[in-house]
Amino acid sequence: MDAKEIIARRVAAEIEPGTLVNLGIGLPSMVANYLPENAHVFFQAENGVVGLGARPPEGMEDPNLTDAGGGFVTAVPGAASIDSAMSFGLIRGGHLDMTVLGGLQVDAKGRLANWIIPGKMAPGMGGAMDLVTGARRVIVAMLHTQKGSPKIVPDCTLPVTALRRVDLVVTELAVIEPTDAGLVLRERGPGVTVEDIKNATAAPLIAEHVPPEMRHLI
Amino acid sequence: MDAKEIIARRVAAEIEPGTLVNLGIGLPSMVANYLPENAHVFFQAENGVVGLGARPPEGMEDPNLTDAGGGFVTAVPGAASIDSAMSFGLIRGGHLDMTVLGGLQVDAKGRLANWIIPGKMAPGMGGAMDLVTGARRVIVAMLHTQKGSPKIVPDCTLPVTALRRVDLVVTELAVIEPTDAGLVLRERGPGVTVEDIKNATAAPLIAEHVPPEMRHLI
Amino acid sequence: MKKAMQPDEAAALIPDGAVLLIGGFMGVGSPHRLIDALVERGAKDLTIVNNDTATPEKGVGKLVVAGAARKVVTSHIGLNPVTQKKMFDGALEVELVPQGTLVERIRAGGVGLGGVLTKTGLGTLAADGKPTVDIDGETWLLEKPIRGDFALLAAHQADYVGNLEYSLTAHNFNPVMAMAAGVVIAEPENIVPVGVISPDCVKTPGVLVDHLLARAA
Amino acid sequence: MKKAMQPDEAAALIPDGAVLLIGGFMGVGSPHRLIDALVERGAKDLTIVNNDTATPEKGVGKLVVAGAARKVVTSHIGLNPVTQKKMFDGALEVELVPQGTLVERIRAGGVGLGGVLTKTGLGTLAADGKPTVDIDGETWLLEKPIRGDFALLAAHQADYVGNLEYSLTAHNFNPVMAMAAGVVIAEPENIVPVGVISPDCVKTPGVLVDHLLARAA
Repeated sequence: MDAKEIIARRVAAEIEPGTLVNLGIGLPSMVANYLPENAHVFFQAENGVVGLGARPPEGMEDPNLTDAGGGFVTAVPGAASIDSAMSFGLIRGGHLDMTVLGGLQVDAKGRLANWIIPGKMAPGMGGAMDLVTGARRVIVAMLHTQKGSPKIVPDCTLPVTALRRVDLVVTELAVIEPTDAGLVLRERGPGVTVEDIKNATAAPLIAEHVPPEMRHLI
Repeated sequence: MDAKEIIARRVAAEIEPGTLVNLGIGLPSMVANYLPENAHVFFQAENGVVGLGARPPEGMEDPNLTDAGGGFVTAVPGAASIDSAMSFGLIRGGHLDMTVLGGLQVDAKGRLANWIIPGKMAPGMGGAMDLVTGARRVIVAMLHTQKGSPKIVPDCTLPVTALRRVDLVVTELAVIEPTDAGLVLRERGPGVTVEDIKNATAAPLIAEHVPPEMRHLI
Repeated sequence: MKKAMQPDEAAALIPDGAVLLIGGFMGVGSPHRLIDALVERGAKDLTIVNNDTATPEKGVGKLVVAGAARKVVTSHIGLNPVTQKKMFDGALEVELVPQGTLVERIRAGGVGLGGVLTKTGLGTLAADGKPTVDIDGETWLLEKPIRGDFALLAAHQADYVGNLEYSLTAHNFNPVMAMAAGVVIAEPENIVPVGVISPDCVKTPGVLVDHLLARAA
Repeated sequence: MKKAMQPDEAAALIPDGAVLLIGGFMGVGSPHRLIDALVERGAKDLTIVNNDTATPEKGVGKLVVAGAARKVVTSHIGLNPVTQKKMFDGALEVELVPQGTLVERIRAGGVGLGGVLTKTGLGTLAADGKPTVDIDGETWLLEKPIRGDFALLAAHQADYVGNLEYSLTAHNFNPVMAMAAGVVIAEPENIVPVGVISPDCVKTPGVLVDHLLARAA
């Protein structure tokens, strides 16, 4: 299992039946592949649909039905078209149960940076600031390090996406829960030691006992 | 021609082709009866339709299609259903070309009072405050006096509906335009003298010459 | 998927003292069977947010007549003399709100905005005691968001996911109220299997709706 | 009734320097023929308000590549390297706005509200230089309304009154932009006779639309 698959499978286990979930583009969008049949989850694509479905068969694409990354998708039975005002009304209004987003950095206070590297790369925040501010639960799904450098840092050196503390950070090495006390190590990746995780993390980690390996990776 | 018919016919002449118009309940709603065929006007009912049509034939009413007074109506070809947010978005956003409203009082500053008589009658403002504030043009259609008492007064003694100066006041006796200088008498009712109008009006009226009788009452 | 319930089951979910957003305009687009069930179960001390209190025999008016309401937040009570009488007698608190402001306050509550900045009501009794905000030299009235414990909606057609369609002037406050309450109960005229309603026809996504009333027998 | 026009006639209405609201999300639901006509006529100094600048080959991206824009107000430029290069080179002003804030600012401009009070962006670069408002002890960011000289919309189907229907994820910013510009030009995939679209299917009432583009030949 490669790093991204570990992350996607672990995040999938966080998704509750009957909820409304928004998956960011890239790695977070892989989460949908690992849900059980009949998970009864509605995925929101913030560009305009509640009830996002899988990619359509070749030749059956509709140019008016894409995900937030611009890729062709389908709509599940019971889907609803929504305009951008309704889409962000759902997000900002607390109607979105969970968002899963990628990250450039997460810091000891649980703040996420994921929209700009000043002077170098400025994709823009898109819907990320609304999602982190408004979703009931925010999960960051990202590789633990970027070219060997820790992405979990004492203080974000990149501009933050929101002041709000994210609820969970899932990497290939660890499941980490930001709390009032700091970043608590909840689970280890497959075959990974606490020492491995601490070595790859620049922010202090709280691990009172040896946490279990990740659940639900079958 | 009775007083209300004079008023309704005169207001009808103010309505431009291709515009969006909201008629208040009661006397203002009579205006629609005196428009020429092919007037190309869309009437908004603020309860939820652009393109209000006439009363349906007996037995052909739809309980889901009424005007703001709760009376059964039809929808013209090209009508659109709107919810209350869109309806008042049109009104407040400056998309409504004209509203015609009834009045309890209009004062020398052109301010309208039409929603409450404190301690005695409190129907509530409904959409009137939004209409007077937001419509591009506000016409007050009312009888000139109430049981002999002038309704056009120096200063509203009843709570005003908005600070905005209305654009025109049409009664059975006169057409009056509130301006920076005060209330200007533009037209006289059929067979009415300036003296008659001044006697029935408590606010000062500006009438530099004898204004013409009302136009378009054929 | 939601199992459709009977009006009395729905009314039993709603405790006395709750804040209810109730759709409808002069009773058109109001959830009549839910209202009747609330009257029947003898609900008390409700705060009711609604465009108007209709007439004594119709819509929200019935709840006022039955004495179920402690307070109404509304834009118009002119066609319900019982509301006016109770207000003048001090038996019912009435907060009159301009209609466009009322719907935007509910929308703000539903979509996570901090308030509504409007010109409507400035310089009138409707602005009494309310803050204003100056923006680039212009003054705006700040009106606060409204949310309900429950929203009671009427819809034209639903599916069992809870997606709602509305008809003509029966839309009114329903789509906005669907976003602004802890628990949303919809009373559709008709319910169809999931997948039958085109996504483009859905005005309220089913994820917003908690309970559906079964069709009238 | 509106007479449908050709893209070049529509582009001729739009002067250099105009502020344009342009529908679309990654080019989906963008008025592609209008955009091509603007590129063709060599429009200059435009301010473009749009969700994103798509890709260099698609949607609003083409206007950026053609040098038609002086400024873009947008939430995302990540898939258009030309936008990023021009921004870093100082050849294009880019105002980045959170997506939900962007759509509400346009809505506020369209429905006559004085601004948007949101939590989104508080404590981030997106709040730099912007006022905040304290309401009952909570701090909200005040974001100002946006209006355009023109709104250029894509629609699924129109009638000759100008009523618009949208399809699936091609709704996005179009219905909101339809309310917020001096002149609204819609590019529908199809146009049908008046009376054919059910009032309940209309998402943008025709009274908001000034001009319709004829169907593609």
